[in-house]
Amino acid sequence: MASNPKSGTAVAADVRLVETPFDPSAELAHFTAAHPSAGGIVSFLGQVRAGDAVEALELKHYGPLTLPGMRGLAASALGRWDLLGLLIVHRSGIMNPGEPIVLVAAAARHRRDAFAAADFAMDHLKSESWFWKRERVGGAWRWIEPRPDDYADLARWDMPGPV
Amino acid sequence: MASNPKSGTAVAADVRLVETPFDPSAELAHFTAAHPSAGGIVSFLGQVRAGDAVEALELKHYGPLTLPGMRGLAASALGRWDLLGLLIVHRSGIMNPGEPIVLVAAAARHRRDAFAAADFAMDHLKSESWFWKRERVGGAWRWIEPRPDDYADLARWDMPGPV
Amino acid sequence: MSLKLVFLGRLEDAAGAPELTAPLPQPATLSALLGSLPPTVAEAVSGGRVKLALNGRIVPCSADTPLSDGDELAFLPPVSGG
Amino acid sequence: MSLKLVFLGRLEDAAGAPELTAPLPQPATLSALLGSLPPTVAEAVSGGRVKLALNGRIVPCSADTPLSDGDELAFLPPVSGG
Repeated sequence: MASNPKSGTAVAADVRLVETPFDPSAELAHFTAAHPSAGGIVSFLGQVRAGDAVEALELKHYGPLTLPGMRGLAASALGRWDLLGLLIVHRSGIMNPGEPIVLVAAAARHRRDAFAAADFAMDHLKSESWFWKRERVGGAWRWIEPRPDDYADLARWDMPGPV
Repeated sequence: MASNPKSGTAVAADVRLVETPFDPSAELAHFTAAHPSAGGIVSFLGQVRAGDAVEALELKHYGPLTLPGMRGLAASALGRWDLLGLLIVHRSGIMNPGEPIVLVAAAARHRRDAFAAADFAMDHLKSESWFWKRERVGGAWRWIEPRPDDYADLARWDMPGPV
Repeated sequence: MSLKLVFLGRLEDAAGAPELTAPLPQPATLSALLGSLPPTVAEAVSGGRVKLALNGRIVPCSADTPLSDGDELAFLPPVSGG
Repeated sequence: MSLKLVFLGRLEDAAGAPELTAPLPQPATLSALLGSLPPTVAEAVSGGRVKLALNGRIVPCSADTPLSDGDELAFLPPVSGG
Protein backbone atom coordinates (compact mmCIF):
# COMPACT_ATOMS: atom_id res chain seq x y z
CA MET A 1 0.00 0.00 0.00
CA ALA A 2 1.51 3.35 -1.03
CA SER A 3 0.14 6.83 -1.34
CA ASN A 4 -0.33 8.04 -4.89
CA PRO A 5 1.67 11.30 -5.03
CA LYS A 6 -0.94 13.01 -7.22
CA SER A 7 -4.33 11.80 -6.15
CA GLY A 8 -3.43 11.17 -2.52
CA THR A 9 -5.44 7.96 -2.64
CA ALA A 10 -3.91 4.66 -1.60
CA VAL A 11 -2.88 2.37 -4.44
CA ALA A 12 -2.65 -1.29 -3.55
CA ALA A 13 -0.36 -3.64 -5.40
CA ASP A 14 -1.55 -7.14 -6.26
CA VAL A 15 1.46 -9.34 -5.47
CA ARG A 16 1.23 -13.11 -5.64
CA LEU A 17 3.58 -16.10 -5.48
CA VAL A 18 1.86 -19.09 -7.08
CA GLU A 19 2.76 -22.77 -7.09
CA THR A 20 0.72 -23.75 -10.16
CA PRO A 21 0.45 -22.45 -13.75
CA PHE A 22 -1.40 -19.17 -14.23
CA ASP A 23 -3.04 -17.58 -17.27
CA PRO A 24 -1.21 -14.32 -18.04
CA SER A 25 -3.81 -13.18 -20.59
CA ALA A 26 -6.65 -13.55 -18.12
CA GLU A 27 -4.62 -11.83 -15.39
CA LEU A 28 -3.80 -8.90 -17.67
CA ALA A 29 -7.39 -8.60 -18.92
CA HIS A 30 -8.60 -8.47 -15.32
CA PHE A 31 -5.95 -5.90 -14.36
CA THR A 32 -6.79 -3.74 -17.39
CA ALA A 33 -10.51 -3.86 -16.62
CA ALA A 34 -9.76 -2.69 -13.08
CA HIS A 35 -7.95 0.43 -14.35
CA PRO A 36 -10.14 2.27 -16.88
CA SER A 37 -8.63 5.61 -15.88
CA ALA A 38 -5.10 4.49 -16.80
CA GLY A 39 -3.86 6.04 -20.01
CA GLY A 40 -1.20 3.36 -20.30
CA ILE A 41 -0.60 -0.17 -19.10
CA VAL A 42 2.79 -1.81 -19.56
CA SER A 43 3.21 -5.52 -19.00
CA PHE A 44 6.12 -7.92 -18.97
CA LEU A 45 5.60 -11.64 -19.37
CA GLY A 46 8.53 -13.95 -18.75
CA GLN A 47 8.12 -17.52 -19.88
CA VAL A 48 10.24 -20.67 -20.09
CA ARG A 49 11.78 -20.56 -23.56
CA ALA A 50 10.62 -23.34 -25.83
CA GLY A 51 13.01 -24.76 -28.39
CA ASP A 52 16.08 -24.66 -26.17
CA ALA A 53 17.78 -27.72 -24.75
CA VAL A 54 16.10 -26.92 -21.45
CA GLU A 55 13.47 -29.55 -20.66
CA ALA A 56 12.15 -27.98 -17.48
CA LEU A 57 12.88 -25.15 -15.11
CA GLU A 58 12.43 -25.12 -11.36
CA LEU A 59 12.26 -22.06 -9.17
CA LYS A 60 12.64 -22.53 -5.45
CA HIS A 61 11.76 -19.85 -2.95
CA TYR A 62 12.12 -19.42 0.79
CA GLY A 63 8.74 -18.77 2.38
CA PRO A 64 9.73 -16.31 5.12
CA LEU A 65 11.61 -14.06 2.67
CA THR A 66 10.37 -14.38 -0.89
CA LEU A 67 6.82 -13.01 -0.86
CA PRO A 68 7.63 -10.32 1.74
CA GLY A 69 10.53 -9.25 -0.50
CA MET A 70 8.23 -9.06 -3.53
CA ARG A 71 5.80 -6.91 -1.54
CA GLY A 72 8.65 -4.60 -0.54
CA LEU A 73 9.66 -4.26 -4.18
CA ALA A 74 6.08 -3.38 -5.13
CA ALA A 75 5.98 -0.73 -2.40
CA SER A 76 9.23 0.76 -3.75
CA ALA A 77 7.78 0.98 -7.24
CA LEU A 78 4.55 2.56 -5.98
CA GLY A 79 6.53 5.11 -4.04
CA ARG A 80 8.79 5.95 -6.94
CA TRP A 81 6.31 6.39 -9.81
CA ASP A 82 2.83 7.78 -10.15
CA LEU A 83 0.94 4.52 -10.63
CA LEU A 84 -2.73 3.61 -10.55
CA GLY A 85 -2.04 -0.10 -10.10
CA LEU A 86 0.71 -2.68 -10.01
CA LEU A 87 0.47 -6.43 -10.53
CA ILE A 88 3.23 -8.96 -9.83
CA VAL A 89 2.51 -12.67 -10.25
CA HIS A 90 5.47 -15.04 -9.91
CA ARG A 91 5.58 -18.80 -10.23
CA SER A 92 7.59 -21.18 -8.13
CA GLY A 93 7.97 -24.91 -8.63
CA ILE A 94 8.65 -26.87 -11.80
CA MET A 95 7.69 -25.31 -15.15
CA ASN A 96 7.68 -26.67 -18.69
CA PRO A 97 8.86 -24.86 -21.82
CA GLY A 98 6.33 -22.23 -22.90
CA GLU A 99 4.87 -21.84 -19.41
CA PRO A 100 4.71 -18.41 -17.79
CA ILE A 101 7.19 -17.61 -15.02
CA VAL A 102 6.40 -14.03 -14.16
CA LEU A 103 3.91 -11.35 -15.11
CA VAL A 104 4.38 -7.72 -14.12
CA ALA A 105 1.91 -5.03 -15.12
CA ALA A 106 1.89 -1.34 -14.25
CA ALA A 107 -1.03 1.02 -14.91
CA ALA A 108 -0.47 4.76 -14.92
CA ARG A 109 -1.98 7.93 -16.24
CA HIS A 110 1.20 8.52 -18.25
CA ARG A 111 3.11 5.89 -20.14
CA ARG A 112 6.63 6.77 -18.93
CA ASP A 113 5.63 5.92 -15.36
CA ALA A 114 4.17 2.60 -16.47
CA PHE A 115 7.25 1.66 -18.53
CA ALA A 116 9.69 2.63 -15.81
CA ALA A 117 7.85 0.82 -13.03
CA ALA A 118 7.54 -2.44 -15.00
CA ASP A 119 11.20 -2.29 -16.06
CA PHE A 120 12.32 -1.53 -12.48
CA ALA A 121 10.21 -4.35 -11.05
CA MET A 122 11.66 -6.88 -13.51
CA ASP A 123 15.27 -5.85 -12.90
CA HIS A 124 14.76 -6.26 -9.16
CA LEU A 125 12.80 -9.49 -9.42
CA LYS A 126 15.59 -10.96 -11.54
CA SER A 127 18.50 -9.95 -9.39
CA GLU A 128 17.24 -9.20 -5.92
CA SER A 129 14.34 -11.53 -5.22
CA TRP A 130 14.75 -14.69 -3.20
CA PHE A 131 14.47 -17.25 -5.98
CA TRP A 132 16.88 -20.01 -6.91
CA LYS A 133 16.64 -21.50 -10.36
CA ARG A 134 17.69 -24.82 -11.80
CA GLU A 135 17.23 -26.27 -15.26
CA ARG A 136 16.90 -29.80 -16.48
CA VAL A 137 19.03 -30.50 -19.56
CA GLY A 138 19.55 -34.05 -20.86
CA GLY A 139 17.72 -35.40 -17.83
CA ALA A 140 20.07 -33.73 -15.33
CA TRP A 141 19.25 -30.76 -13.13
CA ARG A 142 21.80 -27.98 -12.78
CA TRP A 143 21.64 -24.85 -10.64
CA ILE A 144 21.84 -21.49 -12.43
CA GLU A 145 24.28 -18.94 -11.05
CA PRO A 146 23.40 -15.25 -11.28
CA ARG A 147 24.39 -13.56 -14.54
CA PRO A 148 26.63 -10.47 -14.44
CA ASP A 149 23.95 -8.79 -16.61
CA ASP A 150 21.52 -8.97 -13.73
CA TYR A 151 23.76 -6.79 -11.60
CA ALA A 152 24.36 -4.39 -14.49
CA ASP A 153 20.58 -4.07 -14.96
CA LEU A 154 20.16 -3.30 -11.29
CA ALA A 155 22.84 -0.62 -11.36
CA ARG A 156 20.66 1.40 -13.76
CA TRP A 157 18.39 2.30 -10.84
CA ASP A 158 21.10 3.47 -8.41
CA MET A 159 19.90 0.98 -5.87
CA PRO A 160 21.79 -1.52 -3.74
CA GLY A 161 22.24 -5.02 -5.11
CA PRO A 162 21.07 -8.25 -3.49
CA VAL A 163 21.35 -8.16 0.26
CA MET B 1 10.52 -7.68 -42.63
CA ALA B 2 13.94 -7.49 -41.02
CA SER B 3 16.70 -9.98 -40.54
CA ASN B 4 17.16 -11.19 -36.99
CA PRO B 5 20.80 -10.41 -36.17
CA LYS B 6 21.24 -13.62 -34.23
CA SER B 7 19.21 -16.30 -35.92
CA GLY B 8 19.46 -14.87 -39.42
CA THR B 9 15.81 -15.70 -39.99
CA ALA B 10 13.38 -13.07 -41.15
CA VAL B 11 11.11 -11.64 -38.46
CA ALA B 12 7.88 -10.13 -39.71
CA ALA B 13 6.09 -7.40 -37.81
CA ASP B 14 2.30 -7.47 -37.53
CA VAL B 15 1.29 -3.84 -38.09
CA ARG B 16 -2.35 -2.84 -38.37
CA LEU B 17 -4.40 0.34 -38.50
CA VAL B 18 -7.97 -0.46 -37.50
CA GLU B 19 -11.16 1.60 -37.73
CA THR B 20 -13.18 -0.34 -35.16
CA PRO B 21 -12.60 -1.41 -31.52
CA PHE B 22 -10.15 -4.27 -30.98
CA ASP B 23 -9.62 -6.65 -28.07
CA PRO B 24 -6.12 -6.09 -26.67
CA SER B 25 -6.23 -9.17 -24.44
CA ALA B 26 -7.11 -11.44 -27.35
CA GLU B 27 -4.44 -9.80 -29.53
CA LEU B 28 -1.78 -10.24 -26.86
CA ALA B 29 -2.80 -13.85 -26.13
CA HIS B 30 -2.51 -14.63 -29.83
CA PHE B 31 0.87 -12.88 -30.11
CA THR B 32 2.18 -14.70 -27.03
CA ALA B 33 1.04 -18.07 -28.35
CA ALA B 34 2.91 -17.37 -31.58
CA HIS B 35 6.21 -16.83 -29.74
CA PRO B 36 6.87 -19.74 -27.37
CA SER B 37 10.63 -19.31 -27.75
CA ALA B 38 10.52 -15.75 -26.45
CA GLY B 39 11.87 -15.43 -22.95
CA GLY B 40 10.13 -12.08 -22.55
CA ILE B 41 7.18 -10.24 -24.02
CA VAL B 42 6.62 -6.57 -23.24
CA SER B 43 3.35 -4.91 -24.12
CA PHE B 44 2.02 -1.40 -23.98
CA LEU B 45 -1.69 -0.71 -24.08
CA GLY B 46 -2.87 2.87 -24.48
CA GLN B 47 -6.50 3.53 -23.82
CA VAL B 48 -8.84 6.52 -23.63
CA ARG B 49 -8.81 7.54 -19.98
CA ALA B 50 -12.13 7.13 -18.24
CA GLY B 51 -13.11 9.56 -15.52
CA ASP B 52 -11.68 12.64 -17.21
CA ALA B 53 -13.81 15.41 -18.67
CA VAL B 54 -13.09 13.93 -22.11
CA GLU B 55 -16.27 12.41 -23.55
CA ALA B 56 -14.70 11.01 -26.71
CA LEU B 57 -11.46 11.01 -28.62
CA GLU B 58 -11.01 10.97 -32.38
CA LEU B 59 -7.85 10.06 -34.22
CA LYS B 60 -7.61 10.97 -37.87
CA HIS B 61 -5.01 9.52 -40.16
CA TYR B 62 -3.91 10.11 -43.75
CA GLY B 63 -4.11 6.91 -45.74
CA PRO B 64 -1.08 7.32 -48.00
CA LEU B 65 1.25 8.08 -45.07
CA THR B 66 0.01 6.66 -41.79
CA LEU B 67 0.20 2.89 -42.21
CA PRO B 68 3.38 3.03 -44.34
CA GLY B 69 4.93 5.17 -41.60
CA MET B 70 3.95 2.62 -38.94
CA ARG B 71 5.50 -0.14 -41.03
CA GLY B 72 8.70 1.88 -41.33
CA LEU B 73 8.79 2.33 -37.57
CA ALA B 74 8.37 -1.42 -37.06
CA ALA B 75 11.23 -2.09 -39.47
CA SER B 76 13.44 0.33 -37.51
CA ALA B 77 12.67 -1.47 -34.26
CA LEU B 78 13.35 -4.89 -35.81
CA GLY B 79 16.66 -3.66 -37.16
CA ARG B 80 17.69 -2.13 -33.87
CA TRP B 81 16.90 -4.89 -31.37
CA ASP B 82 17.07 -8.65 -31.41
CA LEU B 83 13.35 -9.42 -31.58
CA LEU B 84 11.37 -12.55 -32.32
CA GLY B 85 8.18 -10.65 -33.08
CA LEU B 86 6.62 -7.21 -33.02
CA LEU B 87 2.95 -6.26 -32.95
CA ILE B 88 1.52 -2.79 -33.50
CA VAL B 89 -2.25 -2.30 -33.59
CA HIS B 90 -3.50 1.30 -33.73
CA ARG B 91 -7.04 2.61 -33.82
CA SER B 92 -8.31 5.48 -35.85
CA GLY B 93 -11.78 7.00 -35.70
CA ILE B 94 -13.90 7.95 -32.69
CA MET B 95 -13.23 6.18 -29.39
CA ASN B 96 -15.06 6.25 -26.06
CA PRO B 97 -13.47 6.41 -22.59
CA GLY B 98 -11.96 3.06 -21.64
CA GLU B 99 -11.52 1.94 -25.25
CA PRO B 100 -8.08 0.85 -26.48
CA ILE B 101 -6.16 3.21 -28.73
CA VAL B 102 -2.90 1.38 -29.33
CA LEU B 103 -1.30 -1.93 -28.48
CA VAL B 104 2.41 -2.56 -28.97
CA ALA B 105 4.01 -5.88 -28.08
CA ALA B 106 7.61 -7.01 -28.53
CA ALA B 107 8.81 -10.58 -28.08
CA ALA B 108 12.50 -11.28 -27.56
CA ARG B 109 14.80 -13.88 -26.12
CA HIS B 110 16.04 -11.29 -23.60
CA ARG B 111 13.88 -8.87 -21.75
CA ARG B 112 15.96 -5.72 -22.31
CA ASP B 113 15.42 -5.99 -26.07
CA ALA B 114 11.67 -6.38 -25.58
CA PHE B 115 11.43 -3.42 -23.19
CA ALA B 116 13.51 -1.14 -25.39
CA ALA B 117 11.65 -1.99 -28.59
CA ALA B 118 8.21 -1.41 -27.06
CA ASP B 119 9.31 1.84 -25.45
CA PHE B 120 10.91 3.02 -28.71
CA ALA B 121 7.83 2.14 -30.74
CA MET B 122 5.54 4.04 -28.39
CA ASP B 123 7.71 7.16 -28.32
CA HIS B 124 7.74 7.23 -32.11
CA LEU B 125 4.06 6.42 -32.51
CA LYS B 126 3.21 9.29 -30.16
CA SER B 127 5.40 11.92 -31.72
CA GLU B 128 6.24 10.87 -35.23
CA SER B 129 3.26 8.97 -36.64
CA TRP B 130 0.73 10.62 -38.90
CA PHE B 131 -2.18 10.89 -36.50
CA TRP B 132 -4.16 13.94 -35.53
CA LYS B 133 -6.14 13.85 -32.34
CA ARG B 134 -9.15 15.76 -31.11
CA GLU B 135 -11.17 15.45 -27.93
CA ARG B 136 -14.79 16.18 -27.17
CA VAL B 137 -15.24 18.06 -23.91
CA GLY B 138 -18.59 19.59 -22.93
CA GLY B 139 -19.98 18.63 -26.32
CA ALA B 140 -17.31 20.55 -28.26
CA TRP B 141 -14.44 19.03 -30.22
CA ARG B 142 -10.98 20.55 -29.88
CA TRP B 143 -7.77 19.58 -31.66
CA ILE B 144 -4.83 18.51 -29.52
CA GLU B 145 -1.49 20.10 -30.22
CA PRO B 146 1.69 18.04 -29.72
CA ARG B 147 3.09 18.06 -26.19
CA PRO B 148 6.69 19.19 -25.60
CA ASP B 149 7.11 15.91 -23.67
CA ASP B 150 6.62 13.99 -26.89
CA TYR B 151 9.70 15.60 -28.40
CA ALA B 152 11.67 15.05 -25.21
CA ASP B 153 10.72 11.37 -25.27
CA LEU B 154 11.87 11.11 -28.86
CA ALA B 155 15.21 12.73 -28.10
CA ARG B 156 16.06 9.76 -25.84
CA TRP B 157 16.65 7.67 -28.97
CA ASP B 158 18.97 10.10 -30.80
CA MET B 159 16.63 10.05 -33.74
CA PRO B 160 15.19 12.90 -35.82
CA GLY B 161 11.83 14.29 -34.79
CA PRO B 162 8.68 14.41 -36.91
CA VAL B 163 9.45 15.05 -40.57
CA MET C 1 -8.13 20.04 -64.77
CA SER C 2 -8.36 19.92 -61.00
CA LEU C 3 -6.54 19.11 -57.77
CA LYS C 4 -7.73 17.31 -54.69
CA LEU C 5 -6.79 19.16 -51.52
CA VAL C 6 -6.71 17.28 -48.21
CA PHE C 7 -6.70 19.12 -44.88
CA LEU C 8 -5.60 17.16 -41.84
CA GLY C 9 -6.13 17.91 -38.16
CA ARG C 10 -7.04 21.47 -37.28
CA LEU C 11 -6.64 22.53 -40.91
CA GLU C 12 -9.92 20.76 -41.58
CA ASP C 13 -11.64 23.41 -39.48
CA ALA C 14 -9.77 26.23 -41.22
CA ALA C 15 -10.73 24.89 -44.65
CA GLY C 16 -14.28 24.07 -43.61
CA ALA C 17 -14.00 20.53 -44.97
CA PRO C 18 -11.54 17.61 -44.82
CA GLU C 19 -11.22 17.63 -48.62
CA LEU C 20 -11.79 20.17 -51.38
CA THR C 21 -11.48 20.09 -55.13
CA ALA C 22 -9.67 23.07 -56.57
CA PRO C 23 -9.15 24.04 -60.22
CA LEU C 24 -5.58 23.57 -61.42
CA PRO C 25 -4.09 27.08 -61.08
CA GLN C 26 -2.20 28.93 -63.79
CA PRO C 27 0.74 28.70 -63.57
CA ALA C 28 0.42 25.20 -62.04
CA THR C 29 2.53 25.85 -58.95
CA LEU C 30 2.06 25.77 -55.24
CA SER C 31 2.27 29.54 -54.89
CA ALA C 32 -0.41 30.04 -57.52
CA LEU C 33 -2.62 27.52 -55.75
CA LEU C 34 -2.20 29.29 -52.41
CA GLY C 35 -3.06 32.58 -54.12
CA SER C 36 -6.30 31.06 -55.40
CA LEU C 37 -7.45 29.89 -51.95
CA PRO C 38 -9.49 32.01 -49.51
CA PRO C 39 -6.95 34.10 -47.55
CA THR C 40 -7.79 32.47 -44.18
CA VAL C 41 -7.21 29.02 -45.65
CA ALA C 42 -4.02 30.07 -47.42
CA GLU C 43 -2.74 31.55 -44.18
CA ALA C 44 -3.60 28.42 -42.14
CA VAL C 45 -1.82 26.05 -44.51
CA SER C 46 1.22 28.31 -44.92
CA GLY C 47 2.30 28.10 -41.30
CA GLY C 48 5.91 27.11 -40.85
CA ARG C 49 5.07 23.80 -39.20
CA VAL C 50 2.65 22.58 -41.86
CA LYS C 51 4.12 19.84 -44.07
CA LEU C 52 3.03 19.05 -47.58
CA ALA C 53 2.41 15.68 -49.23
CA LEU C 54 1.99 15.46 -52.99
CA ASN C 55 0.37 12.23 -54.12
CA GLY C 56 1.24 10.58 -50.82
CA ARG C 57 4.87 11.68 -50.60
CA ILE C 58 6.29 14.44 -48.45
CA VAL C 59 7.63 17.27 -50.62
CA PRO C 60 9.35 20.54 -49.73
CA CYS C 61 6.99 23.51 -49.40
CA SER C 62 8.57 25.65 -52.10
CA ALA C 63 6.66 28.28 -54.03
CA ASP C 64 7.45 26.77 -57.41
CA THR C 65 6.53 23.13 -56.55
CA PRO C 66 4.88 22.05 -59.81
CA LEU C 67 1.33 20.68 -59.77
CA SER C 68 -0.47 18.52 -62.35
CA ASP C 69 -4.04 17.63 -63.18
CA GLY C 70 -5.39 15.03 -60.74
CA ASP C 71 -2.72 15.58 -58.09
CA GLU C 72 -3.63 15.03 -54.45
CA LEU C 73 -2.12 17.67 -52.21
CA ALA C 74 -2.32 17.11 -48.44
CA PHE C 75 -1.61 19.75 -45.80
CA LEU C 76 -0.26 18.16 -42.62
CA PRO C 77 -0.08 20.15 -39.37
CA PRO C 78 2.08 18.85 -36.51
CA VAL C 79 0.95 15.40 -35.45
CA SER C 80 -0.58 14.94 -32.02
CA GLY C 81 0.05 11.35 -31.39
CA GLY C 82 -1.64 8.09 -30.59
CA MET D 1 17.09 -28.96 21.90
CA SER D 2 17.45 -28.73 18.12
CA LEU D 3 17.72 -26.39 15.16
CA LYS D 4 16.08 -26.56 11.76
CA LEU D 5 18.59 -25.94 8.98
CA VAL D 6 17.33 -24.89 5.53
CA PHE D 7 19.56 -25.13 2.45
CA LEU D 8 18.49 -23.11 -0.59
CA GLY D 9 19.57 -23.46 -4.21
CA ARG D 10 22.78 -25.38 -4.84
CA LEU D 11 23.35 -25.74 -1.08
CA GLU D 12 20.55 -28.31 -1.13
CA ASP D 13 22.83 -30.56 -3.19
CA ALA D 14 25.80 -29.94 -0.89
CA ALA D 15 23.75 -30.79 2.21
CA GLY D 16 22.03 -33.74 0.55
CA ALA D 17 18.60 -32.44 1.56
CA PRO D 18 16.63 -29.16 1.50
CA GLU D 19 16.18 -29.29 5.27
CA LEU D 20 17.98 -30.97 8.17
CA THR D 21 17.47 -31.06 11.90
CA ALA D 22 20.62 -30.51 13.94
CA PRO D 23 21.16 -30.71 17.68
CA LEU D 24 21.68 -27.35 19.34
CA PRO D 25 25.49 -27.08 19.64
CA GLN D 26 27.38 -26.18 22.75
CA PRO D 27 28.12 -23.34 22.97
CA ALA D 28 24.96 -22.31 21.06
CA THR D 29 26.69 -20.21 18.42
CA LEU D 30 27.01 -20.20 14.65
CA SER D 31 30.67 -21.22 14.74
CA ALA D 32 29.92 -24.19 16.97
CA LEU D 33 27.13 -25.24 14.65
CA LEU D 34 29.41 -25.07 11.60
CA GLY D 35 31.98 -27.15 13.49
CA SER D 36 29.35 -29.83 14.09
CA LEU D 37 28.38 -30.15 10.41
CA PRO D 38 30.10 -32.49 7.94
CA PRO D 39 33.15 -30.58 6.59
CA THR D 40 31.84 -30.46 2.98
CA VAL D 41 28.55 -28.94 4.15
CA ALA D 42 30.29 -26.48 6.48
CA GLU D 43 32.54 -25.40 3.63
CA ALA D 44 29.64 -24.96 1.18
CA VAL D 45 27.61 -22.77 3.54
CA SER D 46 30.61 -20.72 4.64
CA GLY D 47 31.29 -19.22 1.22
CA GLY D 48 31.56 -15.45 1.25
CA ARG D 49 28.46 -15.00 -0.87
CA VAL D 50 26.14 -17.14 1.24
CA LYS D 51 23.71 -15.12 3.36
CA LEU D 52 22.11 -16.27 6.57
CA ALA D 53 18.51 -15.92 7.72
CA LEU D 54 17.61 -16.67 11.34
CA ASN D 55 13.90 -17.25 11.89
CA GLY D 56 13.11 -15.52 8.59
CA ARG D 57 15.31 -12.44 9.06
CA ILE D 58 18.67 -11.78 7.45
CA VAL D 59 21.41 -11.71 10.09
CA PRO D 60 25.15 -11.07 9.82
CA CYS D 61 27.27 -14.22 9.45
CA SER D 62 29.38 -13.71 12.53
CA ALA D 63 30.98 -16.58 14.42
CA ASP D 64 29.27 -15.70 17.71
CA THR D 65 25.74 -15.27 16.35
CA PRO D 66 23.71 -16.85 19.20
CA LEU D 67 21.32 -19.71 18.49
CA SER D 68 18.37 -21.00 20.50
CA ASP D 69 16.32 -24.16 20.69
CA GLY D 70 13.81 -24.32 17.83
CA ASP D 71 15.53 -21.68 15.66
CA GLU D 72 15.24 -21.95 11.88
CA LEU D 73 18.53 -21.14 10.20
CA ALA D 74 18.51 -20.74 6.40
CA PHE D 75 21.59 -20.67 4.19
CA LEU D 76 20.98 -18.50 1.09
CA PRO D 77 23.40 -18.64 -1.85
CA PRO D 78 23.28 -15.85 -4.48
CA VAL D 79 19.82 -15.67 -6.06
CA SER D 80 19.43 -16.56 -9.71
CA GLY D 81 16.31 -14.73 -10.56
CA GLY D 82 12.88 -15.16 -12.02
